Amino acid sequence: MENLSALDPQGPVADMQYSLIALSLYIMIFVLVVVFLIYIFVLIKFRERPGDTHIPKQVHGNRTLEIIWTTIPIILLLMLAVPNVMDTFTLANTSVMTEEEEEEMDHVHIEVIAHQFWWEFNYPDHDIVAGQDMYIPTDTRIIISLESEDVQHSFWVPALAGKQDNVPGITNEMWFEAPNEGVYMGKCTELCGPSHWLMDFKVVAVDPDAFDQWAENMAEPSETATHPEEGTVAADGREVFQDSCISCHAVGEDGGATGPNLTNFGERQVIAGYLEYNEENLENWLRDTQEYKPGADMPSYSQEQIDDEEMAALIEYLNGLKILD
Amino acid sequence: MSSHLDATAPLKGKPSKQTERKLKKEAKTQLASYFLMIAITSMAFISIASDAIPSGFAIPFILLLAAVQVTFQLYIFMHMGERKTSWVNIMIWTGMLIAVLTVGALMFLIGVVKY
Amino acid sequence: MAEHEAIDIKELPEQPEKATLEGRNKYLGFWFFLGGETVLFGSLIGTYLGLRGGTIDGPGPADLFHLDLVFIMTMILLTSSLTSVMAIINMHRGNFKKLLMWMSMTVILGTAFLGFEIYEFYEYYHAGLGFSTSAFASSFYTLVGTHGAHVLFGIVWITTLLVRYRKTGLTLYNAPKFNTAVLYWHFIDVVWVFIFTVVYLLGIGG
Amino acid sequence: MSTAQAGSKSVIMEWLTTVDHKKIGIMYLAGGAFFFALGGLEAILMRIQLMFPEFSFLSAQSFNELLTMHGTTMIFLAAMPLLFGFMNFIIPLQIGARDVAFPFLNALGFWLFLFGGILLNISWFAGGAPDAGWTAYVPLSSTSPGHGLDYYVLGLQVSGLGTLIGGINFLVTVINMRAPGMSMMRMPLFTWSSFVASMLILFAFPALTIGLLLLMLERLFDAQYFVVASGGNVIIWQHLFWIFGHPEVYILILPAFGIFSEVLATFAKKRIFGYSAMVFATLIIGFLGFMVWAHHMFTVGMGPVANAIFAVATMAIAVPTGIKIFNWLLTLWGGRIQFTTANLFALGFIPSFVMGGVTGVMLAVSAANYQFHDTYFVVAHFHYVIIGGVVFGLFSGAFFWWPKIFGYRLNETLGKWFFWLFLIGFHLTFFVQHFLGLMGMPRRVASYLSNQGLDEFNFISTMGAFLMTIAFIILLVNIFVSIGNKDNVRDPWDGRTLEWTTPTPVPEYNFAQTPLVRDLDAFWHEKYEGDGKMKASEPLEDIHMPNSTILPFIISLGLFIASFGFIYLNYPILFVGLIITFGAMFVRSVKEDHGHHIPVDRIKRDLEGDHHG
Ligand code: HEA
Ligand code: HEA
Ligand code: HEC
Ligand code: CUA
Ligand SMILES: [Cu+2]
Repeated sequence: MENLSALDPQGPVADMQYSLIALSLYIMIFVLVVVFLIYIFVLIKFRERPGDTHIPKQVHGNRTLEIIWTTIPIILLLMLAVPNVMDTFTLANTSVMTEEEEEEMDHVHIEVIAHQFWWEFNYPDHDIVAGQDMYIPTDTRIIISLESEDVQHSFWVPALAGKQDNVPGITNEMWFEAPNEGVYMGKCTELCGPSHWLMDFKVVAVDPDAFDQWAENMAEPSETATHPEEGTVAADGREVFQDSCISCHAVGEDGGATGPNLTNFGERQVIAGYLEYNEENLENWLRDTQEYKPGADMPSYSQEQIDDEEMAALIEYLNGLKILD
Repeated sequence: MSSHLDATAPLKGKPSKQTERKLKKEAKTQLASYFLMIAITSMAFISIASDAIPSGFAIPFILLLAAVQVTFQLYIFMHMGERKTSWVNIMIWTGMLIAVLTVGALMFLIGVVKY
Repeated sequence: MAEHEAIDIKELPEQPEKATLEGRNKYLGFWFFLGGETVLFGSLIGTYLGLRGGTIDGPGPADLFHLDLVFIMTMILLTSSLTSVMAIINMHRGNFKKLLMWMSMTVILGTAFLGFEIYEFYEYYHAGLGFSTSAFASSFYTLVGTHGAHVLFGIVWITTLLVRYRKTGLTLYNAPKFNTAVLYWHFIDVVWVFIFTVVYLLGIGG
Repeated sequence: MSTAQAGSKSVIMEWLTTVDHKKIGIMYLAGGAFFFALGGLEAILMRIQLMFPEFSFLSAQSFNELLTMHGTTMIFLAAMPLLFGFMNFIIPLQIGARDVAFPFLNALGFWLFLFGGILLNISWFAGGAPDAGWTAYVPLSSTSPGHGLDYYVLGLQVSGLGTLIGGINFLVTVINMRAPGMSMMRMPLFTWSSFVASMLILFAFPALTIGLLLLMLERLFDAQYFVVASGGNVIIWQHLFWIFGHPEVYILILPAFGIFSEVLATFAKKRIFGYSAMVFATLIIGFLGFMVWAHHMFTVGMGPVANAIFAVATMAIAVPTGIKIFNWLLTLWGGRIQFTTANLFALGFIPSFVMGGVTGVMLAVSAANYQFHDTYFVVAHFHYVIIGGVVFGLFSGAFFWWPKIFGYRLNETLGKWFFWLFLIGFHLTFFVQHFLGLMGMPRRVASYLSNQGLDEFNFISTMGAFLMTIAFIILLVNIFVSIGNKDNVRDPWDGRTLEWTTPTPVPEYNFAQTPLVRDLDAFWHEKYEGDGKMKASEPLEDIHMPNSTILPFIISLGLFIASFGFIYLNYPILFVGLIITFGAMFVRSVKEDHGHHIPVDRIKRDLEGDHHG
């Protein structure tokens, strides 16, 4: 089980939000306790007892009480509002200068482009396009800018940061940091069509050196993976890929951008954001894409289009698309 | 309220002398405010149409003129200043307030520029 | 409902439109409706202002608007407001004939306004501004068109009143109707003042 | 003038043509109850789908349609009409009026609501219901294939028009139709809060009208407001929707607050504590309700200044709401609290609603909202306030006013079973959803994956929903088995306000003589300070009442037909519909209708019957 819960924050932004949640929760519990105590007392003390027919005194009100229960909530709310306003500004500050240090921080800028129903991650400084898995270096400020290609989506990694929306026509920004290596679960939280619930992704935090290595390999993947040796099964698979898939999927330099970049597909933990990675699932996915993600922009491939042999070759090729090690 | 008052019967009779006087005065006020409005509109028109006036001045100026003119419409033409119109005033000004908020939000809070 | 007995009032009520409970209800209810209409037009104007930069390759405000035409339209509508005021003053005087006369003037002026507006749309259309040309185009036509639809409705409404009551004389029943129709007409004018300023003047000037 | 309406009409025609606020109220209640059951059924189907991870009871598409229709139905077609039912029936009685200000428009409002609701639901049979959520965010909604969203746009437009008309009607009724002595500050709190809710309707619905108009023009006539490539902007829709949408939730809760004020005061046998503070708080809530809409849009990218302002403004609403909560508690304090079913719901409301309210304040913390937004935490929040507030209010009001409205009393034992099962089921369903949200479950998901720790709570939640269903069925049973229970229906609870002075069933003209009001809680005042009878403010004489008319029905029917013309862009149908509507409006304005008089003899006969009966 990956890091998914906002209740188990794994980075400074999620921490900040968690402490606001905790602070507000304490205040709310205080309010609830006060209300419940009065409530229970009143119900027990003033309930009608058998045979009681007295007419209670018709009280009009009480100025002092009114003032008390107006001021105390105001104070409680101020206790909440002040830190909230400060944090709201902190979170919105996506410039990379920290005020104390007055020097540029280590940072990585990632453009997150949402599609029905997958995620594209561009690293403009590294000239990389990746899909589904977002690799980030630990202990580095990650500056995210968010866009959408079609409808509105929302980018949420509960354990690292809250969410911001991917709005068509508008660029939003956010930032976070991940001190610990690990894989963090991300989700789309804005209704975006029938497969909205499957629009998951992963944030993979690795140490900065590993990240640099990854970025380098992504930019220039090894020829052996992308162009398997003539005569191997994978080379046949590449042919199928070049025929049917390249118009939408890129491997290395070339290929379309309608679907996720598959340069490092062999290193995915899941297929299409959620299916456990194994050959059987991969075949199912390619055969019945529209069953697995209704409304996705990729057709299902029947036997006529890709027969079993070609399929096996294709899968072999896809499995080999690796850039690490 | 006398419930047998027949509302479909034509109203006979003249207004009281006092009302007559009032109406005469009112007709004058109305005419005057009409010409004032014509003048205001023309001023707004000129301040945009002529190149002599810098737009930094013209824009707030015409917005002000529009506000003045609307107030005239409401209080003179539409008699919103009469007695027993407090509910009318409450509702119209609340409507204006919400309309202004709406316009402001749709101009500034649509994500293009962040505030 | 046989006898149309004249009501035994020596003097005309000062405000026949508010002399009955029904009249007062109508008066208040109609004002509230106008309060709602304020928000309605606020939403449309806001939408227009939010989108007026969205002209893409199509023509924009400065390419299109003829201020002089719109100025004349504004004058016409202002004048029609005055004629409707005169109508009400004559209603208060008990002069039903003149009420009808001034109201007819209002209708004529309103129709002229509408004619100009249609001509204006026609011009813009031929200058390359279709309803779907750009977000600016859609929001412009929607805002000004909604106002135009209000004008049209006002014309039909007042005409109906004129035809219906051409012979009856002033009654406690129709006085509120004339009064609300005139309120409506003024309101259309108020809205136009904003449209004139915010759409046309600002469209050229800012 | 004719004194009676000619001929005896069939029962159906009587209901189709009625302009009596009481009959219209009953029709609103019936229509609202039907849609409540429908919306509840949709909820149950969703909950079954979410009972197990990766369950395939429903397709994702059907789920999206159900969730959209559930939200839309519950808000527009169930909760609001049910409240309108009570408002229609009770407000004129509470202010000592014979009728509402605009009986004709009142009927029109009802028929527009009903036809709009039917229109929306016809989408199920016409190729699929709307599927973009009740908030219908563009461009998902503007590009959604099929006609579902077209039904959404037109159905809501038609029924929204009805609501707006109803709102104006209530406003004028309250201002102009009060009995002598009933100053604004002597008005019962249900009337007050309904009055403020009507103000919110007046100013909130036009924004929705424009939003829907734009969406319709975009879908059907190729407008480009929301098309980015044409220079459009998608956030405009969200503002228009929420400028309407946020006040809408207070339109729902304020009348419910009013119901609780009546019920708690009646069953504590005490005057409401801090009456003027209650009125003032209601007004403030109404006002602030318009200043906070963007708290639904914290993550959309307005910028930190906007977020901070809207966050603080939102939190401020806790203060006047708190004032109300504490005033209710102090109303109970020192009282003699009777645990009738009506009061159980009112008492159940206090803790339940406060729990929902405080999570609302948590949501208003903008920086934390980045975590909460669009998760089940939000779903939990709003069901706590809506069910714990609005629905409890409706049930409380139903048990409270049932004898007056329907002439028989609901069974109390069944009522208590209903209450407890519903209360427990409700908390079971929604309490765990707070955790689901924070544990990473977004809202509007057709299912969830099995290895993410969300299984148990979802299962519990569904069990709670089943419990609510059982409770609801007990209510239905109660309604049928109690029909014979007709004793003591005139003033069964020792009521405080004017509605309890009328005979049951309430005569067409409500009050033979308009009462003279001498204090807040007018009836209670006469009972305990006077001789137990209202003073009359006028002599007994003929009573003028409006005539029945079929025109409201026909106007609405015309719009219903015209809507199909829009949806399928079929111009003949469109014109037929519009001609029917405008024709009927024309008839209405040309054919004068001055109502009729009920002769004083008949009123005297009624009065005698009442004394002997
Ligand atoms: C009846 C309906 C109703 C009511 C009354 C409320 C009441 C409130 N709501 Fe809620 N809300 C909804 C219905 C309602 N809401 C719905 C339907 C949605 C979701 C819409 C959608 O997206 O589909 C929503 C969503 C929603 C959001 C957006 C969440 C998101 O999408 O990210 C927010 C954020 O601020 C919010 C806040 C509040 C607040 C602050 C109140 C306040 O009014 C609550 C005030 C009450 C109290 C606080 C309790 C009593 C007070 C005291 C005892 C005094 C002391 C208290 C303190 C000092 C805290 N609501
Ligand atoms: C008045 C408003 C209202 C009410 C009363 C309810 C009541 C209920 N709601 Fe609803 N809900 C909303 C308004 C409301 N809801 C809104 C606005 C949304 C957001 C939609 C969106 O995201 O767009 C929502 C969303 C929503 C979701 C989230 C869907 C998602 O995001 O994926 C869920 C999930 O559990 C849910 C459940 C329930 C349940 C179990 C009830 C129960 O309380 C229902 C109780 C009713 C019954 C128990 C009646 C049952 C009746 C029968 C079963 C039929 C029997 C009939 C006969 C015998 C004639 N609702
Ligand atoms: C019309 C465009 C299109 C074509 C052609 C297409 N795909 Fe796709 N593909 C997509 C899209 C869009 C997605 C993302 C689906 C989703 O998750 O919503 C996708 C997803 C995938 C994934 C999962 C990616 C991941 O990162 O988990 C694989 C694997 C894949 N496609 C392989 C193929 C293969 C192999 C072919 C050819 C036989 C092919 N695709 C043809 C558009 C296309
Ligand atoms: Cu993308 Cu939901
Ligand atoms: Cu809200």
